[in-house]
Amino acid sequence: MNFDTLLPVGIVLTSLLAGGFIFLVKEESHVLRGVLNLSGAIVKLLLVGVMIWGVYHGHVYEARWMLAPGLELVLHADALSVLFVTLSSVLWLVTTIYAIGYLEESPNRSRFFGFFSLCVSATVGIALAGNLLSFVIFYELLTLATYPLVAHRGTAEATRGAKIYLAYTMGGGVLLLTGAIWLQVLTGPVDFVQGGVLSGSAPALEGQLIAIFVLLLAGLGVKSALIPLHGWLPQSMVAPAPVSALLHAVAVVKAGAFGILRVVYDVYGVAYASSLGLLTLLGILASMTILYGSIKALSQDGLKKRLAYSTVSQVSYIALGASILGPIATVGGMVHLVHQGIMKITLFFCAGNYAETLGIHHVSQMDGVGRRMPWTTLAFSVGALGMIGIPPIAGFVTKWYLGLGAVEANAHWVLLILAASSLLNAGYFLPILYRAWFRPPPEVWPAEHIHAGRFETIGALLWPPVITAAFCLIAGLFAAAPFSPLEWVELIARREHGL
Amino acid sequence: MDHLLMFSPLQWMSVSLILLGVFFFIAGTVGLLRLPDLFSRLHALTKADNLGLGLVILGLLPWAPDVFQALKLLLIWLLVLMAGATGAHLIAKRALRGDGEDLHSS
Amino acid sequence: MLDSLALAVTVPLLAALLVTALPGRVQTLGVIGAIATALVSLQVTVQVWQHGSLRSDPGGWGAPLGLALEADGLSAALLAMAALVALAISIYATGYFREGERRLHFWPLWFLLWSALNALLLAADLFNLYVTLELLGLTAVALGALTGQREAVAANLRYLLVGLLGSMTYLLGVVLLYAAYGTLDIALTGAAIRPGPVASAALVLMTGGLALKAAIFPLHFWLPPAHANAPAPVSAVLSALVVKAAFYLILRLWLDVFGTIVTPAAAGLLGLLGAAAVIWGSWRALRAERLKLLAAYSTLAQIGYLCLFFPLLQATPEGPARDDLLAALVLMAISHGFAKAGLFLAAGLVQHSAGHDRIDELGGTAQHLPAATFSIALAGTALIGLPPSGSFIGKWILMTGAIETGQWWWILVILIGTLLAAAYMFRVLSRAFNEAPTPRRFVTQASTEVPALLLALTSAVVLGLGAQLLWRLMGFGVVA
Amino acid sequence: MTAHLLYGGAGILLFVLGVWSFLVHEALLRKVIALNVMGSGVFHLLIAIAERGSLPPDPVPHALVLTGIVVAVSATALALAMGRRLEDEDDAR
Amino acid sequence: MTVLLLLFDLVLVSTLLVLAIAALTSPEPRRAVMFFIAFGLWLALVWARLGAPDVALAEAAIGAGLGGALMLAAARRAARRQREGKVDRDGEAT
Amino acid sequence: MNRPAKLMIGLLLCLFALVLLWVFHAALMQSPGARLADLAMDSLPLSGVKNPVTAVLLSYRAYDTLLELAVLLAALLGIWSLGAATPGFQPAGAALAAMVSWVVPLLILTGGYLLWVGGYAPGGAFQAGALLGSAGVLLRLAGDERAGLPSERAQRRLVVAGIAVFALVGLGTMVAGIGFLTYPPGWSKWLILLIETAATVSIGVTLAAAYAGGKPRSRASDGATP
Amino acid sequence: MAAALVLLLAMAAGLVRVIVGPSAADRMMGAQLLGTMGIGVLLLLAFAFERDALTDVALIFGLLASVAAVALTRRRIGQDQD
Repeated sequence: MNFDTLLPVGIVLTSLLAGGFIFLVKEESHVLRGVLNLSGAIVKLLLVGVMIWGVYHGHVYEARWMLAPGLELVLHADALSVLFVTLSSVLWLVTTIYAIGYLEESPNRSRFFGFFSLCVSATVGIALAGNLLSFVIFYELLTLATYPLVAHRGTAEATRGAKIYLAYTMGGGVLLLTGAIWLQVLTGPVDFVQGGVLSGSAPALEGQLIAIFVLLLAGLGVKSALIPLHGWLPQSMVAPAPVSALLHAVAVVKAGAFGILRVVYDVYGVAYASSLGLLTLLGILASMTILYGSIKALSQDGLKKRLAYSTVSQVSYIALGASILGPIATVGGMVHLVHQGIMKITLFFCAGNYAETLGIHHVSQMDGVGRRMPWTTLAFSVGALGMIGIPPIAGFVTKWYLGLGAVEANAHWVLLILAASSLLNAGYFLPILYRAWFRPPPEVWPAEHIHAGRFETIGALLWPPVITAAFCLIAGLFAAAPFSPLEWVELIARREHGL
Repeated sequence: MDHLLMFSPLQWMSVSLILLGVFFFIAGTVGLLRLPDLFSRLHALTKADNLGLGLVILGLLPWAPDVFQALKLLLIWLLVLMAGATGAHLIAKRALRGDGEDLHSS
Repeated sequence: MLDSLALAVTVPLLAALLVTALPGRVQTLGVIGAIATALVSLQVTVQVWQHGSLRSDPGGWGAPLGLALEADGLSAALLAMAALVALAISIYATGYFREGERRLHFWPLWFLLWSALNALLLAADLFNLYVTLELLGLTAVALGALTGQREAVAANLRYLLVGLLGSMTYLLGVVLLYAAYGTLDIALTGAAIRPGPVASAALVLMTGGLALKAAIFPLHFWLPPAHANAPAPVSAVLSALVVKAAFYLILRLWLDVFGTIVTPAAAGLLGLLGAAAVIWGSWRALRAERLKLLAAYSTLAQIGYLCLFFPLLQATPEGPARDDLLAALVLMAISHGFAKAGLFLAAGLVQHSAGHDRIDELGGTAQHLPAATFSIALAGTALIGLPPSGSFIGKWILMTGAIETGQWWWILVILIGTLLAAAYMFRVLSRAFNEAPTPRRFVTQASTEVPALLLALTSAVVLGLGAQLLWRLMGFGVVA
Repeated sequence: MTAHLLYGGAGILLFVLGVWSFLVHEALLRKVIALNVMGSGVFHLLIAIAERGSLPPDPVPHALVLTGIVVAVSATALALAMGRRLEDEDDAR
Repeated sequence: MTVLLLLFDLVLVSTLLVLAIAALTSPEPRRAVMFFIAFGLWLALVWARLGAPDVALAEAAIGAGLGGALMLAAARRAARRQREGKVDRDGEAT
Repeated sequence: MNRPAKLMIGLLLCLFALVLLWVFHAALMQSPGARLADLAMDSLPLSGVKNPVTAVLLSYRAYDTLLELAVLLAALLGIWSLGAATPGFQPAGAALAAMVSWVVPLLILTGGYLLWVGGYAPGGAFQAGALLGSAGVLLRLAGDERAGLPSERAQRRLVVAGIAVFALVGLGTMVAGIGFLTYPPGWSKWLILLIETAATVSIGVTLAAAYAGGKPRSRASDGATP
Repeated sequence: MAAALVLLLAMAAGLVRVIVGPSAADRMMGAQLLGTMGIGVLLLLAFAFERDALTDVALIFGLLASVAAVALTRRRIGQDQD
């Protein structure tokens, strides 16, 4: 037991312990709960900082725990995990602040924050999982921890949404489980190794390996909302805004997308997967999802629904990046893991602000909201423009690298997809911006909670989107700086492709 | 059955007693089967089986290995007599009351 | 020289005698007796852990003439589970049976049952097993009818009759074995047994009789009403331990007595029945209207999972793979024991608080009892087989075995069962989410809520993370 | 040999008759009688195999049967008491 | 002698079986119980013949004593319920 | 149950019976191996008793018997948990009373005799206990509601006495270092007799109490039980 | 002595006929007769096999013969008037 083994365990435990204690906190002890929440998040962030530094310098952090013969729980930090860990722990801190403000006065907060912390632990566990078994374990834990969050409000609608969410994720879970076990029977324990572990497999196994890939993809595709497995995502919009933010930007869909990256790069190996023809399958699915999500988003009037379909579409960029052979596309896909996260969380924070402050839930109610809430709307605009791919915001970097990668890999059809998708993105985001900035505000807002006498809204709600919007700008403007997401992803891509 | 011929007089006596007892048993059975009404059947039965058993026990007595065993045999007879009497008494009493609840149904 | 095996049986027996003879101090004696019993049982487990299998001969005559007590890894593991679960239930019972009369009846029967369980797990003699089975059956029935409600008495009467039918059938098998091999000792019979009509008939009779007691589909009909109508701590012990004990016996017989004569077809049949039980039990649990009925049907399904191991064990040659399967089977049984006990205890709290346990009307109730609800959730995790519960690992190895032996069709059963289990558990859990506020404190009555919570937590977390200890206890392969 | 087969066979027949009656009849008393007949069949079988070979007979099965009888009568008493409890409740209705 | 013994055994066994069948098939509860008691006694007789006097003692003591009395009590109740029409002839609740 | 189903069951069971008979025949044909009978007889001198069945019950397989007594206790406790005893019987008439006053002492006497004789001839604790129980039954039938038994408190102590003595003897021999229920040579006869005596009383009381069909009703003077 | 046994058995067979045959209190008497004859058979067996223990069995038969008869005819307090 030295520092190298304790660090990954500590990163998982910070939020787990915080969560455990929060359950026991009395409902009215706001301060204690807040302290627990924030100290957990900050300690975790510090530990992650140490880990980034270490991994950058080639340090290996690994903890192993034997469950049963052949079944090991492994926490292992490589560059890809660090990327996801960083994303989730930064956004956890921000979201926690936001949630504290958002849930003020509402009931059952200890329960909410308890599960919230568990959810982050599971996400971090997914990020740090060093083999397929560990991945599956944390992946299922994530399902368990998010269910109470989706159902949190307790209304009939919330219960129904949660039920649908559960049905999808459980179904996906058993497929993933089957695939993982099958693979383990064929090859022994499946550790994640950069470059993949299957490339030397016997030709006789190819058929089984393809079937396993399909199973794994089906399991992961549910959480990352690949069509036709995306049905739960719009339904779970009933959850409170911080939860939606978490589901869409940090935890659930990202866990699915991250899993796809793990399977393609670190289990099959991108070259071997390509030789089996699996990448084509993935690429087609991803492209269809991108277009389908965008088209559905066009016709949604509910703001959160529109954002949800946008998520369906955007997350598939990550899978799309993975499906194209070549380091540049890899960079494009992986960096979107981060970029989509910060952009989408900004958008959801803003949507939550509109709902909480003014009672706005629909796009059609957003006329003139920019004058009432300029900072929020500004943050929203940054996020939306980034999604469309306007430079210099983060989303542009993604699309640029995806496009370059496609050209490099001679997959020109991807360019078409990108172009069409960007057009559609513009089609559903620009009208919102137009309404918000250029239409006159109505006499009365639908349900104004915080009155005009006060500036915008309360600080805990305002600062998080502003900060994440700033991240979007910084990630785009300083993309080439050391330790920027792009720079880090290039490090990963070099290691994955053995360059 | 040539060993029968080697029996001593005592043996002959006990064999005959036992056979007589058995005969009374048979008579009791036949009586139970044949006699027309409950009370006469009761009568036949008790007499027959008490006497039958008595005779059998009497026939067996000479062969008892010790006095204790012999006493036991007699005790058994006594008990059967008593149980027979009480049982018959109870049945008769119950039947005489004729409430039909217990003994005549089915 | 203390004989820990004999102590594990006599200590609870003496406790039963004490609480029978001194009804005035039943509660104090009960707690002391429970702790003492748990300690002596765990002592056996510790000794097996240290020295491997233990054997002792009460009476000092030794096997064929006398009878023996034996503890190997398998029984030691189950013994430890029984000790911990029963201890938790005992503490819960101090809070649950508060009023005089029923408390007076509960404790003596409870200790007799515990004693029977320990005796059963340690028995190494076929006829001795019959006696322990009957002791277990009678005490279980009497405890199950303790509520005194009509349904409870009727259901448990049926349980009694069916149980007797089962044990008589079992006994007939024992008699046939004795007629042919002239011994009752398990190991000696196992060594002497030869394939033939006698062995096959004994196998069928004994397995059939025990299957009736273990509620293996389609002989399960008596279980749901009996388990659902008993008082909560009793339901817990019935589902978690009593049914498991009968199942343990089937396993024990198949491994140690009939090991050489079991055919793949027989094992496959048991697997098939298990599969039917998984699906039917889960389905009925999903349709159940009452929480405790749901839990009872879920027990059927869980027994079904355990049966699925038989065809795989049969098809796997001796070696690490078979050891893994066996350990996984035990792990699943133990996890389920803890989980089901926790679930029933929590259900008892909910029922006590609401005055009923109809699932559709539990809305506020489930939420007013956060600790109980949390226990249900944790137990649910283990029942569904989600990580990090012990049953997850068990299921993983089960599915591995199914793939390795090429019997992939069992996987479909497992997957469907898992999904159905998730459906019925979350059907209950979703009641915990409504707009009512939770109470201020997490735990409201420590003596009842903490045992439930600890049991559920053990099943859902501790057993999963500590699973390797089981391999060590059972003496399988050195863990690297 | 024939005698053992005769007595043992009787035991088996008793057992099967008991099973039959247990399955076919609903009333508690008849089920209890059926179970007792079943039990007697098994005990009878045990005693039949004990007598196999020369005298004296094997005492082990005899002891087993004694134990079995105690168990059977315990179970019978409990079952009948439970049945009575049910009937009392029905009568009280 | 052996022939006699065999005949003896045959009669013993067949009577036993007849009694068992009578106990199991008679619909009237008290009659069934009485047959059962007779069956128990006969069984004791058979076991005495088979050289198991210990067991015969126990069976006689239990069959005619506690067991018989318990069952007769139950049979009386069952008969009353049958008469009162609470159950039909097979004992199933109406 | 309808007629075809009954017929079906009957046919199946006939088949079952035939198979079992065949199996039994096969079992008899199979070489009986080392029978326990000879072993039991050879060990008889060591067991301290002369009746082999008693030796099996209280020495070779004493542990079985201990659990068997527990079964009996469990049944009684189960019956007690169901509620109060059934109402007693109408007082006996003269003839019955006379018979009972003869038979009950005889039953008890015979019980004692069987207990004593159990060491070297057929008989023993259980038979004796059954006779005591029958005496209780007879008393209850003759109108004594308590079946001649003492108060509930005393009953509770009496019914556990047998197992208690049994288990304590076992623990005693264990603590003495010889092993659970292993009688020291020379003591076995007396220890067995001690256990049997206690067991006889317990069995008798248990059976008689079980016949009452429920918890003993408190006599008017016993005060109120809830 | 075997002859006596056979005779007794013939009677026993007759008894079964009795028990199956008429219906009512005679069945009770039939049972009683059976008990008595059982005692006879036991005693003869004890003699034939030279096993004294069977006399004890017979003794118990005798002792308990009354119990069944009493149990059948007695009534509980509170039931119809005596």
